[in-house]
Amino acid sequence: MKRIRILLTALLTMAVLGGCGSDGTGESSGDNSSKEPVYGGSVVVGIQQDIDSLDPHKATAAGTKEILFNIFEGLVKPDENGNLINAVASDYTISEDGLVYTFTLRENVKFHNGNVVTCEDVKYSLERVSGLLDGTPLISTLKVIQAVDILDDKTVQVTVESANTELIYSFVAAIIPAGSGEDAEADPIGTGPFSYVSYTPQVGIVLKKNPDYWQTGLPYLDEVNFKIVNSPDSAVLELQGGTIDIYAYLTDSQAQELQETFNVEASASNVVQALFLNNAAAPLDDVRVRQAICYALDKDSINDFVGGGNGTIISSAMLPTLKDNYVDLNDTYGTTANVEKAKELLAEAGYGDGLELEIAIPSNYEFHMQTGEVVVEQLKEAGINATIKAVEWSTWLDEIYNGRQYQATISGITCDTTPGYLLNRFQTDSKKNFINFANAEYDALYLEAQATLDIQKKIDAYAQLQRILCDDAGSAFLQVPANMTAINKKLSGYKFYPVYVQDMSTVFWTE
Amino acid sequence: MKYFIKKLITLIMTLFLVSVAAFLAFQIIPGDVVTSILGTEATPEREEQLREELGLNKPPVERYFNWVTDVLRGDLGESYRFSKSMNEMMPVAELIGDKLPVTLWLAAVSLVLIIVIAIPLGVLWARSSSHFLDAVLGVVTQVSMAVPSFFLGILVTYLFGILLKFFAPGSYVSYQEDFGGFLKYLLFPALSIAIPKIAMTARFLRNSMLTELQADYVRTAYSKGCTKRRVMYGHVLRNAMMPVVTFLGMIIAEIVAGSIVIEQVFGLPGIGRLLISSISTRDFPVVEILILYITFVVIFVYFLVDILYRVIDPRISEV
Amino acid sequence: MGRRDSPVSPAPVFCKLRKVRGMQECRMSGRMEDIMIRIEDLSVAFGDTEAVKHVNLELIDGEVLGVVGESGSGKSVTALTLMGLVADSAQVTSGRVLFDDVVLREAGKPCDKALYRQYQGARMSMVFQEPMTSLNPTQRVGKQVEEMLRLHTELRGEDRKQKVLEAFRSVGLREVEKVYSCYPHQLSGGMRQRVMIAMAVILHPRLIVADEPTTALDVTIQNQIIELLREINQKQNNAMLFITHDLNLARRLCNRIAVMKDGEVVELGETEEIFQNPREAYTKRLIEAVPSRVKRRRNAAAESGMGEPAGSGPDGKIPAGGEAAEKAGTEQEECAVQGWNTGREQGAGLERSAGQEKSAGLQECAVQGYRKPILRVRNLSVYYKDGDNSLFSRRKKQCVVFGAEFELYPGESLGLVGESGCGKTSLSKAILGMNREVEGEIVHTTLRPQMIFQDPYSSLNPTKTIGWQLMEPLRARAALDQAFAMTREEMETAAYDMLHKVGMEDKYFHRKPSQLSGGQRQRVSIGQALITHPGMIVADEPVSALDVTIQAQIMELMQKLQQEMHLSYLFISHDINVVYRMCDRIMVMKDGRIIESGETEEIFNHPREAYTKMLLGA
Amino acid sequence: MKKHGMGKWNKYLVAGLLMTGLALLLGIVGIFWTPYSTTAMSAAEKFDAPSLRHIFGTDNFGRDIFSRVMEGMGTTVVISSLVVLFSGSVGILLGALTGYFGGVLDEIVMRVTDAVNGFPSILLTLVIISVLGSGRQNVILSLGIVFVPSYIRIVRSEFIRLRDADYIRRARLMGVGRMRILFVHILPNIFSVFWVSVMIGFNNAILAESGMSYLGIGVQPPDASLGKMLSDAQGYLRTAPWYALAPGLSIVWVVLGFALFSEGIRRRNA
Repeated sequence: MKRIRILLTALLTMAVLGGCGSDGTGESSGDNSSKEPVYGGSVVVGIQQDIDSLDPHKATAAGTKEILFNIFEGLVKPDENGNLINAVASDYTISEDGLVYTFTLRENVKFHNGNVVTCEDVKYSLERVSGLLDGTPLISTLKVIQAVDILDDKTVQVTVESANTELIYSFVAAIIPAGSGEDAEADPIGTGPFSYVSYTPQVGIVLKKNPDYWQTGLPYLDEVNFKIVNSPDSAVLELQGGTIDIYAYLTDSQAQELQETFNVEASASNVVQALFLNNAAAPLDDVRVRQAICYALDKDSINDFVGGGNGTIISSAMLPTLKDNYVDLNDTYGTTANVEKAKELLAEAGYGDGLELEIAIPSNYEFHMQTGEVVVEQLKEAGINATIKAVEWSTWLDEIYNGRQYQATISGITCDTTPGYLLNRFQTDSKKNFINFANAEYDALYLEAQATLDIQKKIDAYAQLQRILCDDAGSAFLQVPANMTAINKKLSGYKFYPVYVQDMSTVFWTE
Repeated sequence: MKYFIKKLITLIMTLFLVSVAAFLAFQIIPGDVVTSILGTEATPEREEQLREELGLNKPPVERYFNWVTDVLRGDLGESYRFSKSMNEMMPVAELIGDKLPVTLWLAAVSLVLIIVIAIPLGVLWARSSSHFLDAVLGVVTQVSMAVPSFFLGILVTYLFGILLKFFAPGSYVSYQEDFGGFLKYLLFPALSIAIPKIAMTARFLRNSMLTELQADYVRTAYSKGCTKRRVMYGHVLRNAMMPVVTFLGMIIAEIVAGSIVIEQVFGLPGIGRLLISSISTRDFPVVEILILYITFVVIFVYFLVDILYRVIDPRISEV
Repeated sequence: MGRRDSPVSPAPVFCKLRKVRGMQECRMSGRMEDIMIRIEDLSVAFGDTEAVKHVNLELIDGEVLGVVGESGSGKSVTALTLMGLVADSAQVTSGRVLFDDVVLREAGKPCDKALYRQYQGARMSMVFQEPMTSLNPTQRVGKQVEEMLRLHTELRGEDRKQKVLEAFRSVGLREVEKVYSCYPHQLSGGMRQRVMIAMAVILHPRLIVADEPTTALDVTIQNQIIELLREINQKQNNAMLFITHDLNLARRLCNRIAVMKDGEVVELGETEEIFQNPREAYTKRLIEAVPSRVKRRRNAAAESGMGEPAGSGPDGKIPAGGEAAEKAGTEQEECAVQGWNTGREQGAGLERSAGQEKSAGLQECAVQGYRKPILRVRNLSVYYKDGDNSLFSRRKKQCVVFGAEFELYPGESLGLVGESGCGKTSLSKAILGMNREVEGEIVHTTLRPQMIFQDPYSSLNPTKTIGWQLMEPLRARAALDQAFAMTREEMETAAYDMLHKVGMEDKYFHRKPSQLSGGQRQRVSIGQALITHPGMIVADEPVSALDVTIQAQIMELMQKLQQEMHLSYLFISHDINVVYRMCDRIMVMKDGRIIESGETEEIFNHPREAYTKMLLGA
Repeated sequence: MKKHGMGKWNKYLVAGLLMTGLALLLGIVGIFWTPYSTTAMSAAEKFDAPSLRHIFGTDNFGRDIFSRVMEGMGTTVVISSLVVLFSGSVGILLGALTGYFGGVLDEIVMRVTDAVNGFPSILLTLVIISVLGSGRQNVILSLGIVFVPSYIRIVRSEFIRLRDADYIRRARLMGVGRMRILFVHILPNIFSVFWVSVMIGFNNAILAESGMSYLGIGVQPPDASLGKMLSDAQGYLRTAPWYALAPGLSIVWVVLGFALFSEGIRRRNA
């Protein structure tokens, strides 16, 4: 029997810091942008963890997706601004009622095996992910697909069961040759700028240039080697030693260390870091205690200490990069500590004499651990005696995320380009509502927002949801950390995406 | 022969105990395998399905016996975490087979360094009548033994890697790609492993030789008119080496079982690191086999040393 | 005592004593070259302590010179200095060593090792005390002997081997090919020593130094080795320096004897001359101390009855026999009050303490059934269990004592004689209940028989004071039986009493064993064994680890206490002479069986078994 | 014994005592008082190089490294002591019983210690910590379990050696009770051997504790621990080498001091 594995469904950051979101500007890196690209050469990119699957429909780890982005493409794909651009499809239309999607295939897009992409391939791929093929949906948002019909040899029509303005974001799902699903794990074939060469567990994956790539002139590089680096510390050493050229997950101090010798770029990530508070656990079931914690925190200095001041301070669950939907609520609790207010609220709640708080932190995340150290120190000022309990990641998943047996935890939740994505989980009954946030108004408002097809209404509703989450102090949201990426000074063309992506197609050597 | 059988039984019993202990540990270890694999988004049905696929819904005793039978038949099972291809999970044997050469070569290079440096050093030390040399070696070895391996690794990285640029830290090359480069890179972690052990071995050999030099038969040898040199190499060294062989055996066992910390410091994809990552991802089949492997190696090396001891020391061979 | 020869004029002493070999003439006529070895005014010091003080010795070809002394007398250091083997830390502070007028070692100069190597092995060789440790344990013995040839001859492979085999044959080894390829541990003690001797004589050296070559061996083997050395000496006519603590051995082998004490030669002369007319008090005492059959009865009578001073050793006062006899009566009464002995036994004890021929009396008692034995052993077999307590290996039982039968009567000393491994220790352990793998019957009437062990260094707990150790048996007894509860004061008084009884002063009460000499420790051991008035004592080689003069003192003490406290001894020894002196009756044990037993005089005068005769002959 | 005491100083003992004394002093003082708070952070003082103000410099949070080393030393010493205390006591108890009486208990204990011994200590602690979770008590417990077998072995072999010593045989003949023989007669005699192994064990505990912290399974922040500091510092080797050197050399200092001290003791007893 086929064993299907779905690894960590990408909602929680596996990385210390997540992908990138470059304020929508999509600048290419460094001072070298003006330099002439040189074709050829190879680049070693440091990655943080092993590949969970080479099957693009099954890969769920963000760290895998950022690599597979180079091998596979969907009908559409995101660009560096978070917008969707056409990829395998050259054009698409959505019906008025939002239930029918019609895609026109781009001329002469070839798979790595040399075959031209046909409607059969598209139909196969979409049916595979939606579960129409064998009843097992591989991508949950695409479960809504009811039928995939080939209209002619260049046109495919997809019918869905309910309208959702955000569904188009899911059509980034990879197009693979018809019937190749079973082999994707061993011999992944896509249409991306690079093709698969080899994979060695715990060592890395090697890709080579796809000479037939539909975007003419791309890619520049002949070979890309994604090499697993076991810790950020050794990544720094490897960068200095010249064994890797690009590394995207530096801590602030490491970035400073590399400032001289590398192009180091800060960009907003797609991770919301927070001191998550279990709304169901005493004494955090008292809103005043949660608010007191929010007041007690000095987010500015947290950002300074662990993020080198490059992070973006937030107070609710929305990425500031999603500009249309984001509202700045930082005035609610302030970005510096308000110890007086915190103590007042604690006293009101009956904890005037202080309070014990245990913060569980997944120990493999240095960034969260360091944040924890600062947080403990800040809470001390407000009379909250916090202690850190380091837990392994598996334990964290089991006991904290699923078991919800905790008081507070520091972690990050990642977001894709779908705006409502983060807000979804704080519905009372959501399976993902691990903080046990319970607010009837919030639940009603969220359903309303989902149902409407009116963009502005939706934006307003999302703003209100952010406000409720913030005022109710569902958790103490801290920041969207910056993503510090070090790039070899001789490289140019590296683009920052708002989601986990390492797009190597535009990268080139300048000499 | 009887001794051999007895040792073998002890070995099997120990392996059995260790396998039960490791198995039990994973029953009480927090962190569900299925959650760890499926992450946070899976439906309960999917979790149940996987539980069944992995055989986790069977009672522990049955699972243990199934697993033991498989292992005895040579089937080490498949990793929960690493896949070989879409339909197949990575067989544990293959996974470990891939990592093992790194650890074994690291052990081999370390051991060569230890033997090549420590033994001449120990002999020189024992022979030397210079108080200066004695004092210098005394201090140097004492200090070397006091440096924890991870700190030594960091120092080696800093000194040879960053300051002197003899090697690029983290520039590990797989043995399959470039064996020469692989060995060259291993030299430095091996050095970090070897330095304290060299100090220990040299001290040990020296003390052993000094003890042997007090033995009556040394006086007998001198009474025959042997030169000091002849006494040293013809009589004393061999006898003094015997306890050192045991000592080296312990060291070999220690390194072959995986120098977890050094692998961590130098980013070597050996079995030590595999074990750490497998424990944290609850990749139970890998962990179980690794633990058994390590136990086996340690006991087996001790066993070999025992045999070797019997070969080189005629006094024991007939017991 | 303590005469120090003037370094410049040692000659007169020699001249007088050397007439037999015509040495005087040689020296007078100035034919100095006949004297092979000359040790002139030799002093050797380790740091501040002088181990050898102004020693003068000479040796000519074919002569056997015995150097006799107790441990620490400097005899071994002298020999090692002569051989150039003394430790580098030793300094020659005066005098020199000459071999055929070549100066080998001189005061103030370091040892010339290159020079010595020309002599070592080829011209002078050495036989050591411990053949086991003196041979390289990881080399085949053949190779070790062959090394002599490698170093000093041009012989090649097969020739060398033949020569070694020949040497093996000449020292009486059989199956020489097999021996050649054996490791030392595969040979018996006697064979090892023969190999050592073969190694020493293979190049026909002119001088052989034998340092206690038989001490580690059983008596019968001892004999053979002595004979072998004598034979070699006669055949090869090499000179021999024979170092021993055993005057009797020296007497059998040596032409001349030098007696050493505290690093000095106190007496030097022809062997018989020394034995007949010892001039120095120390020599006399040494000769006296050696338990000898000839002297036994006279001494025993003298010590216990006639009040002749027994001489005072370094341990200090030992009450003379007369006093002991006087005190004996009261002691016996005390015992009776405590219920340890019956009235009739008391009578027997008193009778004996009056200095009469005791064994006769006892024999009489036993025959008459006049007294009950304190210990009766019937058809006793003792098994030895393999020490391995693994679950897998079945324990093998091995019988080490077969059907032993005997009685021990109150106030009697029963000797148990045999060579190592004959089962005598196993038997004693069985009697004391320390080995429970037994069959047969052991009945004793005492509450807790105690034991005295051979090694005074392991008999006492090193971390406890002497006083504590003397009181411990009292505490243990009190813990077992409330009737014996004592206050701390009472215990201390008893301990002090016992300390005095074994001839030690109060100050030792608070000392630990490490601050005591071997003899003193053995005294404490005896005191600890006796403090609960056990009635019966098993003494396992209680004096064999001690120097002869100390040996004599301890034996006296044991005899004295036996009278005072009316004790029964089961006295185990390999030394037939010690047994002769101590015991009323003797049992001879061989291979686990008691092959002969009877009254001491009877056994000695009319041994029935061949084995006994051999033991006696040793 | 006392009168020998003064005469038996040797250079190892003196050097060891001085080094260990200083380390212990800093460590113990560090438990109660440090020049600066070990947790107070200061953005202005991030990565200050060693100076008069901060003699070991400051770390990535601007915390005084010297203060943290003091606290870390205290943590390390306390944990190591408790580990040795735990494993030593269990070792004495089990070693005494198994060594003196042998039998089935001995067989079981020896098999278990074999199994534990045939296993790198760091791995075992890793597994135990995975089961128990991290935290100070669990570190002590897991290291304690790891070290117990070595003590059992030592104590056991000493008891086997001494159970047949003449003076113990005699004690049995006197009728001294078993427990009194075990703990009054034999135990004091193994202390010289045991003491040395305690010293070595203490050193091993220090190394193991810092190794665990280095791997992140030891004491958790914000508690300072030398190994954790070292692992934090590894990433700043180039910019702030003092951050790695201070805790690293402190470990070396303590371990070396203790090694010299125990060598001194050994030579004094010899």
